[in-house]
Amino acid sequence: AGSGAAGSGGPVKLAFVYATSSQNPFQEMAFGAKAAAADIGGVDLALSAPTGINGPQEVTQFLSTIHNSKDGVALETLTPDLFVRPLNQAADLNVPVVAVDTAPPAGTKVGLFIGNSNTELGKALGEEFVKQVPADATGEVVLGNDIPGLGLLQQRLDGMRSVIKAKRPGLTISGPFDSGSEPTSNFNNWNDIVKAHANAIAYLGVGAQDAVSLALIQKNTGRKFLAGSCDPDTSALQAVKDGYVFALASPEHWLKGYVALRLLAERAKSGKALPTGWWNTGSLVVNSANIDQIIARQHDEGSRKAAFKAETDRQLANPSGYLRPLAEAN
Amino acid sequence: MDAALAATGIAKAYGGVTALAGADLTLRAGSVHALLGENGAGKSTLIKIITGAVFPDGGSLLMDGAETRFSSTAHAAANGVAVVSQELNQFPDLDVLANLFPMREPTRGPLLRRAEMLALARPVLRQLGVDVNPRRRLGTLSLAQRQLVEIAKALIVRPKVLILDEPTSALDPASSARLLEILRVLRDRRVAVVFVSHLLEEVLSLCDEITVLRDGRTVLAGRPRAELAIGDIVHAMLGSLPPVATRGTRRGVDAFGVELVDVSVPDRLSGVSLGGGRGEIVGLAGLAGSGHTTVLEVIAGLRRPSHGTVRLPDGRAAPRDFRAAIRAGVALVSGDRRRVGLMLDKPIWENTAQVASVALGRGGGLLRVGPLRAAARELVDRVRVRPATVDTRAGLLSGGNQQKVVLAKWLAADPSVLLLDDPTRGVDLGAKAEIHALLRAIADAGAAVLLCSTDLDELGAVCDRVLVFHRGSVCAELTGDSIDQHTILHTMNTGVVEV
Amino acid sequence: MTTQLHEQASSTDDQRRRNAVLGLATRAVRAESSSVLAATVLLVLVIGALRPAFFSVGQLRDVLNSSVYVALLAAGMSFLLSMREIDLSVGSIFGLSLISTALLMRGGVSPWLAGALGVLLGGVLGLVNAVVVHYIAIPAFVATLATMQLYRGLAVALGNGQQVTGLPLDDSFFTVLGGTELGLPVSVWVLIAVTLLLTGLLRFTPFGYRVRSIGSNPDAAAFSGISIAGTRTKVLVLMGAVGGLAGVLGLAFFTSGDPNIGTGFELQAIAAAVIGGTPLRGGTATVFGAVFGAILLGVVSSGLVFFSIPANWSSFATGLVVLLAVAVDSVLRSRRRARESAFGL
Amino acid sequence: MTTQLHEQASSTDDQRRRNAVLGLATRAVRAESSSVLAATVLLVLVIGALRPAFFSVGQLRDVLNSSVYVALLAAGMSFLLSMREIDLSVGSIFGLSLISTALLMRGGVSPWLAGALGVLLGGVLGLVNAVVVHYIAIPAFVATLATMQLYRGLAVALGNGQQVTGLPLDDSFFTVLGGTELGLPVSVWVLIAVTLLLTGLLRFTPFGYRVRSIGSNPDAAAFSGISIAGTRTKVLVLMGAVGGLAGVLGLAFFTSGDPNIGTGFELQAIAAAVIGGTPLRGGTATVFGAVFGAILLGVVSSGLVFFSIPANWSSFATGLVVLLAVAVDSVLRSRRRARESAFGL
Ligand SMILES: Nc1ncnc2c1ncn2[C@@H]1O[C@H](COP(=O)(O)OP(=O)(O)OP(=O)(O)O)[C@@H](O)[C@H]1O
Ligand SMILES: Nc1ncnc2c1ncn2[C@@H]1O[C@H](COP(=O)(O)OP(=O)(O)OP(=O)(O)O)[C@@H](O)[C@H]1O
Ligand SMILES: [Mg+2]
Ligand SMILES: [Mg+2]
Repeated sequence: AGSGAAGSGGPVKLAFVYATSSQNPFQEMAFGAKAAAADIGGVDLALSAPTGINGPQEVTQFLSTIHNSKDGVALETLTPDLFVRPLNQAADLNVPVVAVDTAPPAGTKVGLFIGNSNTELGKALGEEFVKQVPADATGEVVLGNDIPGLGLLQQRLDGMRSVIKAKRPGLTISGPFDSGSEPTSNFNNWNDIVKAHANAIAYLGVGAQDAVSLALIQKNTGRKFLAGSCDPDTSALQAVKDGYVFALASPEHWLKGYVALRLLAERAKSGKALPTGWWNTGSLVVNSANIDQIIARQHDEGSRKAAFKAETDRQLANPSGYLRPLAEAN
Repeated sequence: MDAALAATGIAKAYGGVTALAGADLTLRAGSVHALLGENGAGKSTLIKIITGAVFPDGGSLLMDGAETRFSSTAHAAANGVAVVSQELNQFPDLDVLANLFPMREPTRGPLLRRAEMLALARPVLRQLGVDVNPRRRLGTLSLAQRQLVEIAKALIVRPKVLILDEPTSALDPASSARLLEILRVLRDRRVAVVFVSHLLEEVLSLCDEITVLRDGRTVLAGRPRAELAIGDIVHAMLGSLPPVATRGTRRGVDAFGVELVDVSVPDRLSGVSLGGGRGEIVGLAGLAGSGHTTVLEVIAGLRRPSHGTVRLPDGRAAPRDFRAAIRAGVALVSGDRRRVGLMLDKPIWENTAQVASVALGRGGGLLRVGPLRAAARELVDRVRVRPATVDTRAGLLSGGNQQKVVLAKWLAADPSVLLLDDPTRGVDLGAKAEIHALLRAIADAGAAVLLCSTDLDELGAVCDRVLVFHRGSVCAELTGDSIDQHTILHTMNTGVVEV
Repeated sequence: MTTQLHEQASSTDDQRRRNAVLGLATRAVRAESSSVLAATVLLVLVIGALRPAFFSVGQLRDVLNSSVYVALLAAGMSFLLSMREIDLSVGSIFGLSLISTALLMRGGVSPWLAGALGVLLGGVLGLVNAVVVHYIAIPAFVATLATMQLYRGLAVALGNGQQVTGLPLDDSFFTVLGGTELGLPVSVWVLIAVTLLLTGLLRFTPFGYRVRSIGSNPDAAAFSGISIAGTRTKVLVLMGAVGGLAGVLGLAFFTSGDPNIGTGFELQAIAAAVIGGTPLRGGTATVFGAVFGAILLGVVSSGLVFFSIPANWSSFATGLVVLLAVAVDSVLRSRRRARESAFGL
Repeated sequence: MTTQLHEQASSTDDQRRRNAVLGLATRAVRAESSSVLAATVLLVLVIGALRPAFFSVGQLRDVLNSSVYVALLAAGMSFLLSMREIDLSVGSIFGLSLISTALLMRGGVSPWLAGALGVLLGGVLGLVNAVVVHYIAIPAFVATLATMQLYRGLAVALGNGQQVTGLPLDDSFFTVLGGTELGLPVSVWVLIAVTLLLTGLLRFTPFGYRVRSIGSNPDAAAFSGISIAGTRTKVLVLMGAVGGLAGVLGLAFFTSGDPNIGTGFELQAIAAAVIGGTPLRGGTATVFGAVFGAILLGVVSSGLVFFSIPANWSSFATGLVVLLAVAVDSVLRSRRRARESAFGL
């Protein structure tokens, strides 16, 4: 990307464009972005997102953003492949762009991707699950997918499946089935899946809502089974705390937003060039061991910022420790 | 006698169109008041203003001597002024009973009292000869039945002032007679009745006073019937002498036209054979349900006969669906103009183009507004629509003029078989005569014309032959001088010709 | 002829009296759209035959329970459709009422009072819709499309984009409303009550007549002195209150508030009402039909789960089964429609 | 009186001739819903005044470009609405055509041929809708609600739930259709062409008159010999083909196929058509209005980005601005409506 805007006086104009304003994971990233902007100071940060997940509309908003926030844009999207032309357009306008959460599509000049590995995330949940069952366990494990057709959820599922297959060959894996993203349909679908696969030993999802629904089912029916999922929404954390969910694999969304904006802001303020490659911010398994700590961390924006400070300082002090070639992103 | 209701100096303009320019109407209890005038004279508008459906631009309304203004027809009805409007204001999806009590349903607490509604409605419906289950959906009723329901709705109010805007235009003679009888009874009960009709004989047989409107003005104000001769009334309405209706010289049937051979339709027609030659106007008469309109439906392909054959002028069997029939040259003019005739929200020219240019695509693949409007202007002149602008939306025309537009849209298709079901419903005296002349001209040009009409005079005035139906078959064929109202009426009621 | 007519009339009378006993019941069932009920039952039987696990009391109860929210919205929607109006904001009203009630509870308001306020809020949101429609003079479709986003936005903003948890789950509000009585979930009992109430309102009160009159012929309604704006306002408020009630029931069952809850319910509710036999062109409505329509959709989505459809094919399968179910309904219905063929002079 | 009438007629004639030059243009603009255009322009001016960055050529071009898909769907939808029908499957037709075209290309079909097949596929999907509506005899609303899921499901299943990438982006298909000519994106030129074509179809052909006739009074249309089923089939196929075209253009721009693309477009398209001045009750339509309606919605969602609205409030703000824009449109429109008193209908 082009030269920095250092020394231009007024606040630098940055933006964070993300998939939807109404779901928690994306909001976490936005919180992170806000925190980074506040830490640097003198940043005019615009946050935009469609109300629901809507790729084309996000493209529209991104295109507006590159006209408005010329000092840099962090783009978080679930449909990166729609952004080939828009990203090239940003490059033409010399607006630096950082891809967040999903790797930039081929054919674009975006050099920096900040995200966790969703395959790793799935594997982490898989490992956590494996700890719950003996090596010779037999039976059925049921997988669910909130949004069929969404690449990163598929990666999580693939990661999970590979671990279970390798380490617990006695188990049969069913699904993934459509578990639905809207809360009531997610509950209804899981409720039916649990009954249709009544003998399964575990039900694993890849979205926060899955944990919420699986906990409620256990509460309602009094039946206990192994349930695990990803993303640390408030009520999903509560489900872990209540003991209905053995673990949540958290992609640490907040970190992604923070690091992305921090790097963009520094570039804009001081002309420090953006690194290139895939910056893996890592992930975290939330289970009974750390649940109280995480719930405290997720209390509000301030508590998040405080809790993540050590981690962000660590990562920003040593970029090369987290950077890998872009092509390895998964 | 005191005036029960007096409207003075009522004015109303719609945009540039003046509907009323200072009209007066004074009604007395115990008197039937005929309100007459050409199509578009302003009768319906005056009535809408009196009953609160439309706000006047000027004028005043006195009821029992006190200045009044109704905010709605419901308000008027609550004050004893009931109206049977010309364009049926009904709810086709609701049942008959619900249609009888809009805004005045009897209730107990929050609930309707259907039983009481039924008890109130039964006698009125019976009196009017409406034999339908009050729980039937109104939309499934025939136009005549719906008209009677509309009348029943007004009668149920037990009004002090009853205003009927062309209540008989869709009714067969028996129903009309029944209604007139009811009105006579109401007159004796000291109800003030306003009666609008284009059937002069009917009006004159009943009314006590006459008001005539012309171009929105009262030109004859509440004169006693006895003082007036028909000629005076017509002169007042038209501003000229009435056109003389002539049957025209009957031409020989020069060619084969439509033909039904041994046609049966379950429950409707049993083994009917009849023919209508090109150049001939054949009338079909009968009581409601006797099957005469079914003949039109069969020819038009709206109904499939279970037996028998139907032939069109080209000698081929009539198509079995409606669109093919139209393409083969059949036209079907219905008196139920608002339901099946017109697009009320569209200008006249779009309505007149609907069959020939739009449905049949005769204007080619590209339709230009200019030529369509020009064609419409010609048609509008032919059937005498007023105002003669083709850009007026059809819904804004007076009732009679709407009917003329329906006729015009079918004339545009240049039919070889013209089927008419009450084609002059609500059309005024002068225009009716001209339409009759027009029908004759169309026949002379080689079309076969079949006419059903509730107006038996009309059959007499234009038909070369009249076929009378009784219970699904033709019971008599009347020709020449034997075609008169009395003979037709007797025959359709009894099934035999008077000797 | 008069005699003949009288004879006919009195024979009709006789018949009517004879049928009076059975009449009301059969008429009620027929008027209230038996075809969609039959299609639903058929669907349940077919699924049950193929997957016996589906055919358990618990499962059927769950299907009912999960259909409650859309069914309530559909019941309200049938009023709107029958007067040729539509409300796209119902899903958001559902969500916003749910979130607000949850926030009130978390803020310390007693749960039952919070629930009552939630229903009230729904009514107020409906009133806002009515005010917008009336004063901005735009079609309800556009107005509620905008308020759909507005209300959803409020639901997100009020909860600060987070789920609302930490509610007093031991309170009788949750145990009663989220519980079971006489073998059925309480929310199903509420649905039954609301269905009966709304059916009564639609069929046996002047208000119901007004609603259907307007849908049947708006011009005639205005001519008859029916206030279209007034009736529309009442119906929109009713719709809002029903949406609020659905939200409160939803909270009682789900025990936490998610700002996205109810997204897409508007289309499902309209679909349920239309499948149930309330046409978009207005004039008629059936609350029972709308509720059964929602249950039909619930059976489809629930039943499909028992066939282990891969996630990538689930949407396809859902569409297909909805189509089949509706086709069955249509076949059953067409026998009735044939009786009332309307094309003729 | 006859003289008077003639005078009136000929003066009208005179006037008509006098206005003939300007007449056509003004009439076209007025008929084609100037109010939504005015509201859009006003909105652009206001946003531009507050945030000058919005007021750049590039930005406005981007708004146009991103409105193309919904605008095309809205243009087709205006035909359907004007005959009192609706198609909820357009978003899925868009997505499925896009995905299928992408798969064809990846399968080695030449991109332009694949594009043509994509449009054709859209038409076929529309035909499927028509067949379902006709033979199952259900309202288009329900039929297309089911096919919406069906087609979406196919889009997901065909691509095996994955995005389709790896297309030959150097092909002229992508460089031309996704490129810019004479200062405007090619897809905008296509939109302009389609808008003119559909307007011509609607205003100057018997087909267009039939469509509006049916919407105005279906019974009268049937009684005039217009085939309702036949016309509906043609319109649904047209809608499908336009959806397919939108999908192909979308692919050319986005250069990859996402199975969930176009979700929710159906409501946006209907909203755009209604905002543009095509009422749900049928009888009239304006293709231009529908397109401007879509652009209005595009301006709202683009413009809001320029105001730093807190994320949690963005949905609320969107709803609010849509409401404001529509209110402006309504005010402008009502001045016109006042001129055409609405009584007598
Ligand atoms: N809403 C309206 N807008 C414009 N013009 C109208 C409207 N209503 C009526 N008119 C016009 O006012 C005039 C009087 O109409 P009105 O319906 O009162 O006539 P009428 O005497 O009842 O005729 P008919 O015998 O045909 O029923 C007509 O020229 C009609 O076109
Ligand atoms: N032998 C018969 N064949 C056919 N129809 C008969 C016979 N006897 C009596 N009918 C009566 O004729 C009725 C058919 O009415 P149809 O609609 O054909 O008449 P219509 O003249 O069109 O009436 P309307 O003027 O009300 O439209 C039946 O309801 C039936 O009662
Ligand atoms: Mg009149
Ligand atoms: Mg008949």
